[in-house]
Amino acid sequence: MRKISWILGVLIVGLIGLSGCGRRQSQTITVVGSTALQPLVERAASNFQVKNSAVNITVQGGGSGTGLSQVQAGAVTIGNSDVYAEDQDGIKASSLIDHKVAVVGITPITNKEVTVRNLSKRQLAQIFTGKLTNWRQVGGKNQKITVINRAQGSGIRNTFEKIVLNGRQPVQAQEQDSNGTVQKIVSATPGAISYTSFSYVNDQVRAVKLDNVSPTANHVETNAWPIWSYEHMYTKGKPNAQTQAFLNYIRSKKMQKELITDLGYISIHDMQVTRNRKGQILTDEKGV
Amino acid sequence: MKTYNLEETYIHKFDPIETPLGLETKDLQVFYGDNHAMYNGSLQFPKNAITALIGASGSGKSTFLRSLNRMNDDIATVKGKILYQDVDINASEINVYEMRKHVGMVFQRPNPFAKSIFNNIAYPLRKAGMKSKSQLAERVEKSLVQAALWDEVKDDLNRSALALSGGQQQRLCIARALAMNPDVLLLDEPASALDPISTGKLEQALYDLQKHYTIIMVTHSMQQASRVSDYTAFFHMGHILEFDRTQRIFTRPHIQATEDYISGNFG
Amino acid sequence: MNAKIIDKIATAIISLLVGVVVLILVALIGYILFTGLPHVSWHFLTSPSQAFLSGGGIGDQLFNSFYLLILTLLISFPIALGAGIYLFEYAPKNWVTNTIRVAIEVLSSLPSVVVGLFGFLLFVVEFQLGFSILSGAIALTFFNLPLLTRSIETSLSSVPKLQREAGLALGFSRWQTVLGVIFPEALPGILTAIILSAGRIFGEAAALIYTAGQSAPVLNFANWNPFSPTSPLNFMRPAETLAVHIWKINSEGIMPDASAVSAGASAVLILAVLIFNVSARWLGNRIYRKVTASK
Amino acid sequence: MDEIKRQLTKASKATRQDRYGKWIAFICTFLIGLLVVSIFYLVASKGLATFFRGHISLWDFLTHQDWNPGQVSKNGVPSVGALPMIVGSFSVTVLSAILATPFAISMALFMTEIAPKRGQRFLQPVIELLVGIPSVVYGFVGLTIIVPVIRAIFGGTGFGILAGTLVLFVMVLPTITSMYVDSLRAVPRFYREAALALGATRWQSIYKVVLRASIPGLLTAIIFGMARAFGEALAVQMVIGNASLLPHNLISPASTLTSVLTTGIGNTVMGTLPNNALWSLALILLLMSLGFNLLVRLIGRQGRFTK
Repeated sequence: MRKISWILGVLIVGLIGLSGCGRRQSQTITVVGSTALQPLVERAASNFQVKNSAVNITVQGGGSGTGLSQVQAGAVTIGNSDVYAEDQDGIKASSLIDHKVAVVGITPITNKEVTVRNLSKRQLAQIFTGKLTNWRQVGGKNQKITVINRAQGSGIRNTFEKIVLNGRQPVQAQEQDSNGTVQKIVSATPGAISYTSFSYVNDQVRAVKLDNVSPTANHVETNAWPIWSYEHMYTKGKPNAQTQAFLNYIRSKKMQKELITDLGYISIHDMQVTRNRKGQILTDEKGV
Repeated sequence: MKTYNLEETYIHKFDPIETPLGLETKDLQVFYGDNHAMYNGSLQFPKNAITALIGASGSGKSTFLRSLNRMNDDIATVKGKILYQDVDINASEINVYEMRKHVGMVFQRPNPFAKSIFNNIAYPLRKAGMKSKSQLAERVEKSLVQAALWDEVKDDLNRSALALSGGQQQRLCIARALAMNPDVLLLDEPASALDPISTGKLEQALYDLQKHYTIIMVTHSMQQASRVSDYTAFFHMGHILEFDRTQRIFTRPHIQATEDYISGNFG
Repeated sequence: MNAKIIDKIATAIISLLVGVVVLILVALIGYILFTGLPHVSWHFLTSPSQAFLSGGGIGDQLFNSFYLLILTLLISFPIALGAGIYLFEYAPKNWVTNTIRVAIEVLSSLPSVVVGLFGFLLFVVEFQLGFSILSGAIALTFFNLPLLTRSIETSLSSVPKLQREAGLALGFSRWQTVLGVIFPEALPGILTAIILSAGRIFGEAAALIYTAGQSAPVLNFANWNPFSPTSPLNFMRPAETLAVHIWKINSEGIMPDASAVSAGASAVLILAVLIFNVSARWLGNRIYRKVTASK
Repeated sequence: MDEIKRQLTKASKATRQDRYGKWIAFICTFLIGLLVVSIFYLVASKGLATFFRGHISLWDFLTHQDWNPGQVSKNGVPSVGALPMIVGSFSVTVLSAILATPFAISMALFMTEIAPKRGQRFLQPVIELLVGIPSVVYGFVGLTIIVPVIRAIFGGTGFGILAGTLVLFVMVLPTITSMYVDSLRAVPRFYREAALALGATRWQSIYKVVLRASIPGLLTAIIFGMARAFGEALAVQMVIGNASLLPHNLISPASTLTSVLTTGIGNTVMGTLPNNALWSLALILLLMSLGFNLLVRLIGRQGRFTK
């Protein structure tokens, strides 16, 4: 009995040591952060590694906050984030370099039984600040509005509050972190309203028009649909050659076309406007 | 319960030259925390004879017995001397595990290991360093024969010991203890859980064993004590009141308390 | 009232409550299997997952789940056994021991995300193990130890005291008595403890997100060199388990067949737990029979 | 004499084994102790930073109802009121333990006393299976079945403490049952036989002897069950509504310490107040769990005296 456990112990320790050595020989890029951005980067990484077999890329989630704090601490190579580093408490944005890799559109969604198809931006804001509490008040049937908000500090909520609420305090409501859960809860709860990225709109929920503009990629590209945000990949200081190559690969026209549209993101090359952190639209400048 | 003068005792003393001793205790005292459970335990156990310890429940006889191979170490404080071949085995520097190979013990309820009959005996032997298969088989057979169990189990030694009857299990436990070749064998009411037939077989086995072993047994049954033992000690409220030849104890005890106990007038 | 009638009523109530539980369980497991099994196919079980296309499988995740389980048990069982033995046999009965017991119980109420973050800060970042199966196994070990230790201690102490005395009286050391006499008899209880903790390992997601990671590099099952990053045996590679995969699909999955993959994966997970439990019990019983010679 | 004395005093394989064994066992326990201490240290150091470095008053933390650590409120400090979560965690944990205990006792008695063979063969695997179902699946089943049913019966949204309790009930049941089964098995056979021999019915023997003898085991089982309920996040989060509102009844959306913690931890940056506030929740959770533990032990001790 004891002998077996000794042997096992030695074996495990030995293997850790050996594989530790083995690991350090190849170039490793660790990417951590936003779960929304993860599938894209993961897919790009596996494509990239086919051509560059010397590079080993690990892509993990953990949330934007984790991504930013770990890249700042130097524990990972790239931090994925849905929010600007400047907007995140406790991050010294000056030490980080922002690489915008995609644009994501955000749309309000309601339960399918809700008859309201269109909301004005003002109405939407009033619903989320708790001023309007019944669908009748916005032309629907007599039904209580159940607001499902997103997690505090999440990128999507930051964007939504900045653009729709203009800094007003939202009503205390249910909060959910993930797009998938929100989608499920909205589809299961009568009178529910929430918001998700475009790619999570399916036949279980209904996307609502805003001031008669429908949530499509084309409308985002011209800023006709105003609720959208950038997806960021941050590096601490200038990235090394391999990392830069990987970032370039993600931002390349071919990659953006292939993967980003598949994933429901909007390519940064298709955007006809750019927007700065404060929300000002800059139409003249193209690219990032 | 009648009160007896606990100071009034009769403890027979042997001359060790004339009667070789298997074990001797000097002033053995046992404490469970603050509770003084055993007072003046000084007894001599003649070699190759059976000594019975009798007394009512709670008289301290089991406590005394369990102290002899230090099974009480974890739960009680034992003071005094236990002399085995002139070595005090109650001393702190004694290797209790080694000592217990010399002073074996069998308990009130049969407690065979959940292993086969063969392994019940062979496993401790192996652990004690006996490796040769033939030697093991030989020792298993010898001890089963000594415990008068061999004829009953010789055909299925690989059966689980738990499938045996209570009496067989108890004899197996004795065989297991004997296999370690102890000099002294302590038995704690070995027959209390057994039926009369099994008890008879057990007593027969003990009778044969006493030629080679110093046996000390606790028993509830005065008939058993008188049938099997050569010497008897009477315990009462943590005191040993009387110790002498069994024959003497059961015919002309020195102490009133003993007399009352064996005649059933007790309490 | 008549004692016999009370006896009948009590038995009836107990049976009723058991019936309710069984009904819930059968409905629950039935629901999962019923919605999931139609999506399970050989292709589903063996092919790698897809992030945003339909037709993805769960082959790598299934393997990772089992691999992580085995690795975790290899680390946590000896520690839990040692600690269980200490608490059972050697620990002095005083306030220190009681404090340890309370601490272990309180530890088991930590949310798994906290355990995960602890593992992340300590092992992934500080000890540079990276996102790896090993980090995940260590985090799950933390998570597992309290329950496993307590269950082992309980199983050991449920073996009659007489057995312990039998061993000691034969000149065994206490260690020998515990390992050679008490442990084999406590085996069925310990096995249950292992199976239960295996269930939690299979089902755990939050503790693994920060340690073993939630993405799975595609494995090459022809490569059995434990140092190669695509080798299934490498335990320094990040690995997504089945439960993490289910969590990921449900929270951020955007493949068109997300709900089908999730349902199928849940059904497979239940079956995997079942297969593991049955085989562990079979193996355990064989060992138990072998050491106890009972038929 | 010298020979025998030497033999009896020298160290043997057994003593060495015992010494090594004790050390090995002690090191294992020490490892667990070290683990406990370091996790507690991590949680405490981060959790206390809210009060020492973030200058949030502990009293406000425990009694205020607004949870918005990311933004500065009117009075100049972020609102960090954990009362709704404390109430939520407390309610779901206690309610699910109360609900699960009679079922767990019945299951365990059925498996050990009433129909050991059948019960063992059938119920044991079922219990073990239940443990292996991931939280997400529990949450999803709760969302699609329990929440609509509650909404249909009681109105409201269906999200709330009741839904959380029902989901947790199923999740803690296997833990309590299997641990209690172990302690019932540890009650010596002859206790029951003695009771039955005195002419007691099976129920009398169970009630008067077996249940009483196994009370400490039951309490340990309940503690571990509650611990599971405390620590569970993903499933509860989906059905309780996860709104940091003080629940006024069982069917209004509420939240637990764990659900808020799990939702927020990835979106905050370590070392900042919003992050530390979440660790404070974990600290509260540990302290509550400790409190429960001690309370249950106290009850257990009293129960033993009245026996």
